[in-house]
Amino acid sequence: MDFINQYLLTILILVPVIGTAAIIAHQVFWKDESHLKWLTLGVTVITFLLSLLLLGSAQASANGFYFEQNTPWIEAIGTNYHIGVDGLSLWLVLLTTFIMPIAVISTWHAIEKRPLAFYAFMLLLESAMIGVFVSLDLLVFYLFFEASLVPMFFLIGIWGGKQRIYAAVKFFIYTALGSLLMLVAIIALYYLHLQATGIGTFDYVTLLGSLTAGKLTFAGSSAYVGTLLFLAFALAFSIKVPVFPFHTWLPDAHTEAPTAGSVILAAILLKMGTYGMMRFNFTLFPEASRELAWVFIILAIIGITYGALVAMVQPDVKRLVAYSSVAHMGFVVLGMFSFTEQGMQGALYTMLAHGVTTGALFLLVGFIYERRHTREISEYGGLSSVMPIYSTVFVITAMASVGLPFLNGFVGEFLIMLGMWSSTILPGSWNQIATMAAGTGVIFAAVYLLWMIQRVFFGKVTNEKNKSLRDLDLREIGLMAPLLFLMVFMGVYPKPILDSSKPSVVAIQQIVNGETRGGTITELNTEGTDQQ
Amino acid sequence: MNFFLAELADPNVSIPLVLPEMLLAVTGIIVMLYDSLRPGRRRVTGTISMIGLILSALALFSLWSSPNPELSGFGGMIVADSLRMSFTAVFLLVAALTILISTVWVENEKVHAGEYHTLLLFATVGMMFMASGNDLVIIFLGLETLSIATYVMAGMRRRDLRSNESAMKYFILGSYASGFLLYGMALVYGATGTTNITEMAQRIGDAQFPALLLVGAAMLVIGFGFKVATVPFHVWTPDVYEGAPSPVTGFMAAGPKAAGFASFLRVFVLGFPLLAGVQASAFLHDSWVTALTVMAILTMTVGNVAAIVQNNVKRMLAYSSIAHAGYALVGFVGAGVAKTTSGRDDAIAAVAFYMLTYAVTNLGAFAIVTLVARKNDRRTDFEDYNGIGFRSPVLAFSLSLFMLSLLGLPLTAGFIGKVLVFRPALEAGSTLMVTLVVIAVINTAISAYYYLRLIVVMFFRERSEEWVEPRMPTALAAVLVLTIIGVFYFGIAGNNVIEMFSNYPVDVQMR
Amino acid sequence: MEPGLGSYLALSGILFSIGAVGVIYKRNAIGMFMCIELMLNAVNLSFVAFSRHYGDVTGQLFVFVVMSVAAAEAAVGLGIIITFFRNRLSVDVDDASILKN
Amino acid sequence: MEFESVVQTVFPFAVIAVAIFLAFNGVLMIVAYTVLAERKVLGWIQGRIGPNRVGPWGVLQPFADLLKFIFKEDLVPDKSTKFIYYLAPLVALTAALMPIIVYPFGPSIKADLSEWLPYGLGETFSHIPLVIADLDVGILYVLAITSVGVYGIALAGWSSNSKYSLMGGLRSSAQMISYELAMGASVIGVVLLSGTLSLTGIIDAQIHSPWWSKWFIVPQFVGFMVFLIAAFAETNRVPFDLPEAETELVAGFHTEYSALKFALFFMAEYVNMFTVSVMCVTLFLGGWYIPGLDWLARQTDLVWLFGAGTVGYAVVSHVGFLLKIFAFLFLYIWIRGTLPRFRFDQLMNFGWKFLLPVALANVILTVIVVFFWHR
Amino acid sequence: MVSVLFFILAGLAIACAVSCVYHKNPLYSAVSLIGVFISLACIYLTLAAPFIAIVQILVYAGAIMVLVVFVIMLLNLDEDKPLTRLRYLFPIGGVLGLVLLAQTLFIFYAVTKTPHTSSEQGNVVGQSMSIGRAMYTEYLLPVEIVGILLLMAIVGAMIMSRRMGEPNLEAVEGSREGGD
Repeated sequence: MDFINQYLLTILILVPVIGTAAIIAHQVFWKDESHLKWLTLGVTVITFLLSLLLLGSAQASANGFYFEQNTPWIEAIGTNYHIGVDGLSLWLVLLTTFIMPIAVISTWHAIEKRPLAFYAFMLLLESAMIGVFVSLDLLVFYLFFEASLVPMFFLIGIWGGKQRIYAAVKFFIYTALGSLLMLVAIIALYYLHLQATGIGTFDYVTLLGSLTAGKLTFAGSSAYVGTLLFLAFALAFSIKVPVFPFHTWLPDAHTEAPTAGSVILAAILLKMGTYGMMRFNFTLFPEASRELAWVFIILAIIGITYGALVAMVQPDVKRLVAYSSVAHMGFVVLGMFSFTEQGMQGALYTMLAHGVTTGALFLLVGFIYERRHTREISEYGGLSSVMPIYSTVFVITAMASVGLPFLNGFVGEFLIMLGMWSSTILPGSWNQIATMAAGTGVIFAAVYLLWMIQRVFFGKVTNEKNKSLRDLDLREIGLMAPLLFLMVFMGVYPKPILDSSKPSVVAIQQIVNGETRGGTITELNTEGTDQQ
Repeated sequence: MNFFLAELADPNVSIPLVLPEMLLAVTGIIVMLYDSLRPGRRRVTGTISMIGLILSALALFSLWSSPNPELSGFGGMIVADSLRMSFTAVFLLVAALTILISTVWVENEKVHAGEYHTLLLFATVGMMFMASGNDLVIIFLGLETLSIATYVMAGMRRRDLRSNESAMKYFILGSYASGFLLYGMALVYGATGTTNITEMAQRIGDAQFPALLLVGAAMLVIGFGFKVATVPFHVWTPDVYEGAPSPVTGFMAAGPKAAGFASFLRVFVLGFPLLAGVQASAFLHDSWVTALTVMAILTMTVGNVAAIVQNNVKRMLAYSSIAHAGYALVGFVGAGVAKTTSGRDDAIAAVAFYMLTYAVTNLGAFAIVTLVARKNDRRTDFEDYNGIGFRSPVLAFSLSLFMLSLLGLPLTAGFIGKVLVFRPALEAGSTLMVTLVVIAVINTAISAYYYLRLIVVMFFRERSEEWVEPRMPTALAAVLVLTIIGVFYFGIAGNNVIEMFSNYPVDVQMR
Repeated sequence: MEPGLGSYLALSGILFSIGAVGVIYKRNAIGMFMCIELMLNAVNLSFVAFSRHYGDVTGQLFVFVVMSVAAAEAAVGLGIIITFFRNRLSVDVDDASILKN
Repeated sequence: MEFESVVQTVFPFAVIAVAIFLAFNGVLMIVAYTVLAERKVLGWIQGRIGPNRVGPWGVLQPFADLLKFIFKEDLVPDKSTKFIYYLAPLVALTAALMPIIVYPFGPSIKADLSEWLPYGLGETFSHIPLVIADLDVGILYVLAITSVGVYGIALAGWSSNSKYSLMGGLRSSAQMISYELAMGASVIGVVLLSGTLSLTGIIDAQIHSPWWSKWFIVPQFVGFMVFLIAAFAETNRVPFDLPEAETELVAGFHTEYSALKFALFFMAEYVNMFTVSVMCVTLFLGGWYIPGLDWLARQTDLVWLFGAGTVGYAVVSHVGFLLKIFAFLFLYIWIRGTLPRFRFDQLMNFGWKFLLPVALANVILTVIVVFFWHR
Repeated sequence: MVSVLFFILAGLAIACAVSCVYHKNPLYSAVSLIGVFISLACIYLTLAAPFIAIVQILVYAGAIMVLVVFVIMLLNLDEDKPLTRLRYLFPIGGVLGLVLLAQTLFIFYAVTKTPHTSSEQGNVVGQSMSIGRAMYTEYLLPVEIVGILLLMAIVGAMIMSRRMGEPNLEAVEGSREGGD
């Protein structure tokens, strides 16, 4: 057990890779494609079970991270293989390992073409995503961040819809461009640290330590350097989130991706952006974050409104859900940039909730698509009478997405609004105005989802083809059950998650608000653990 | 009788210093003789060549690891520093891989293998001299040896008009460039009165005609720029690369380019350094750094943008090689602006490592291009790769891997290479350098488009015509295994190599 | 009275310019090749002038090397041109356009 | 400027100019009579009489020929490339004549002319070398100029716009290029032995050689043979006169040439013969050097007349020199009268696959011997 | 005296060079080029470099240009066709020429403005003995490399000019309309 505890994160990253090797070996030696999904499911479930160990007791290391591992990697570059989790990343890792088996099951009958490659890419993707959330070395983070692109690229490109090539390439290039600029910023940080302290490092914890200790500052004449670096990081993450003007890849990618791809994309990949902003932008460049917060708040509000408005006029269900993602991620960004405890907690919570809910929505869209091979809203109507279970599940999920109280969407959005309202980041009453502007987004969300539900599920069955549709089978219900459970559970009992993430979020919040100048992150994190 | 036999009997010779080059040259001659006695035995000549390369590599490593090395010999014409060692290792690797890749081609085209191997070995000798020469004479000779061999290699498919044309264009433009290079050398010699690079660097301060130094440096930039294919001296590259036989193209992109960089680096970074308190050197240094920065920016941008619109894979790879020359130039400029000797040496090692990663990746890609192209290099368009992804998964996934490495995705060799070459420029920290790196990065993103295109074509499109998977000969399989391992090894565990490249603690300047 | 170093260099430069421009204006490969030889000769003149100026044999040795190289280049280059001609019956560079430029 | 310095500057040039004039005319006279001799000798060999109408025994025949060439109608082919067509014969003859300036015709004469020549010119002419220019790189000079001679033929062949000329020109240039290599290689042995590239230096080296190798033909017999054969090819003489093979190519490169232009080619050919003979003699047969002459003079108390450095010595040596050359010229004619012609591929094969390897082997052998000899 | 000689030879060289570029007939160009080479050889003599002067004639005029003339004759080249394509090369060439000429002026100006005295040594380094000594002692390595280079060039030339069969017609038809 000690061994597992010590290397738990590495094991989590490696299990899917080993699984990939295993399924390739299996295919090479036995040439039986029907076993592949079982094997993959097995691997993802094992990963999920292993990841549950993260919740168990473990000693935080001196700098506040659990399950930390730090070994030199490429010394010539000065990078270390440094990984660890804290309250922020822990839940995102769990979300990842949780969504993966569900995504695999969702493909049970959908993937007929090249299953081996499909499952191999799925597993590689999982490994990369876990890597992103646990890396504490900037270069390693970048590495996983980029590595997650390739499997997704293939998933969209090979198994996607009609416009898949366009969507895949667009997805890749958008993300790559942003992240490459981040790479420049990362290397620049290395040298800034080298100049300031004589030690070049990519290590997040060390960098943060130097920053909080004041050894490395972006004040005064080098302030613009800090701003530039901030922007480089922020661009990479904004594209990933996506924040409003950089969002155009998202509808294409979501729409064209296979169901499992959309689920992963919406549930996990988007969170990389918000996670990265919170983890790196806020802590490494607090001044710049505060200075430029207004930009992101405005963009977030535009994103919320625009996402909702455009979602309203989408004729395609999947596209509609995709635009709803833009709106929801806008909320997350808004919450983060409120720089209040509630706002940031809410942002994290919304990230998790959105992962579950939107994942579920995409799954549901996938179910109907498998039956009818169309996603046009106009093709449907009156499904509630034909597919009662499906309709029920859909409506519940949609309500969760809208943010109905006692479902998971509500908690996060409420906290965000609260946080923004009480924020002081914008001058005067602009904070409240921003909150209200965001609030209209909630109303729009209700409008477009309800309108869609009304058109699809209620009324008479207008289309002959829909009359003979099967309702959900056992596998599908089994697939939705944990998601529904989580929606409700998270909606009524958010405390465990919020409690465990609080110290980390508070630490970040204090850094970004400049309250820890002179102190060290170490102290803060230990305080956090004590509270827990 | 007025002889000077006493001097002749004891000339200024240090054999161990040129042992790698010598062994390879002797191998070349053996191959040539064997081929003239028993023509057409490609396996034998290939084996002899490989043995020669391995022996040469052994000699190199013994030189590299010798405890108290001889630092220079032949009156300072040959040096043993990290620049020479690391680049020579790259050349040997390139030559060995090229021989393996060529087996298919040699068989298909009924080329005289012995002669081909001879030329390849001599070309490698030329490249090695370009890296080891610390004198303009040696560099020029090495360059010409290399060039002449490559002209012929480019035109070896003599019945094919594309190959003819490639050879002719390469010959004309290559010699044209040599002319400029030579003029530069003459002027630099005229300015300082020496052709030895170490002495040259020392004499910059009291050069008799400092003005000539500037003009000479400009001419040298043109000449070397041609050889490493930087914009605006790149015009020959696409045509030549497209027309030359695929294995030769791979070789040209990997070997001669690296060799060009080796000499280019030596002449500029070590030959025209920034000397404290010497105004002439400051002006010269500033000028060439600025010129190369501009050239790097142009090279990357033009290479990448032009690559996007290509419909031929070899042509695309040609433009990609131009772009990569641009990235390597970033490291070059970084070496130029390095503030410390160790920083400079690290930057040089970075460029060497970059060329190593590029060579491995590129040769891997060309191995597959050769295989797919079939006889006469017929199938080299993007269309010919349509939908072969799952029909020949090994080929397609390897090629995708190479494309991703060229793109510089993490975990591949290309990533570490890029990080290494961008670093020194960022270290300098000036606005110009940061701009340069940012442009390089944006270019990387642009390059994603055409690298991905090949993957898109292979995996995402359907094949309309029939596709017969080409038979994979053992030698080519070996190349693929080696290059794939190389791509991952350098990408994940390249630390040893990088340290080896930068850790030969010999500093020509400070001797 | 002897002409100074400058005059020799000027002559060398002028010849080099003529050669360099000639390569661009010439339309056939052999003409281009000849202009390149002209350039090399111009450079040789510079080398010899400098060699004389510094009283250093290096320059003349360089010239010797350049001449050897030029001979080697000529042998190979003319071989290439002949091959090209045999296949195409023209050495006009404008005809060399299978590879699009 | 003072008169004195003007004289000091101009007078040596004048002397050289006169010397050149004399040498050229001498050579041309020899050439003219070689032509006559050729016709006579060939006549005898073939049982004919040869020219005997103009002057006694046909002595004035060359001048008659010259007149004929001058007054003949000059035909220029219609589509020929005029400039080059006119240039070619000039190039051929110039290239043939130019080596004359480095020939050592005889030993240098010690003379005390200070009474005769004012302004210190006597000092300048205290040694009168019987060579116009004692170049440091004499052998290379001769080889270089000879190689330029190819142009005359090649250009003539090309510019005539006639396929016979073209073929003849091509063949001839190919042949000359091929055999130049063997020729150059065969000379290296001599250069190695003497350690200099200067022709006078080589003669000097032969003078100072041990008694058994007073002429380099002894240690360098192989080189001599190769040189001789290559010389025949270089001058396009039988049995290597393929470029002018009447049966195949009419008259080869000069098919379209007539009158004076033809005469120039004609002269060039014979001057070339003379040149290679001189080279042969200088390199392998001691040049003007007659072994034992100086020794004989000392033994017989005739040092004042025939000792080294005297005019008598020079005259005797020069005569010996001429005799050696005539012997070679006779050899040319003799061989022309007796041997048939090669086929073109035979000729090329012979040059590349036999003569060149032999010459190279000779060089390597000489290098080894010289190296160990001096150890 | 030498100065006058130099200017005559320089004028000749430049005139021949211009004519080499100007003439459309390759053989005229070749002949002009030979003129340049010979003028340069004479100029080398004025620079006290007799060895280089002779080698210049031997190698350039006697070997390389013979080869060129030979090839021109063998291929029986016609005059250049007038420019049809690539007209943009004219301005490029013009600009390049101007830049190079400006550079030449700059060099001339820089060298003549800088006070300098030529080394006394300059008059003897050109002797064949001095060059020979350098070649086999100090510069042994370059000379050896030249050997390798020439060997390789022989192999290369042999490969390129060996007898061969018909050209690959597929490539001709595939990418070219009409014949010559």
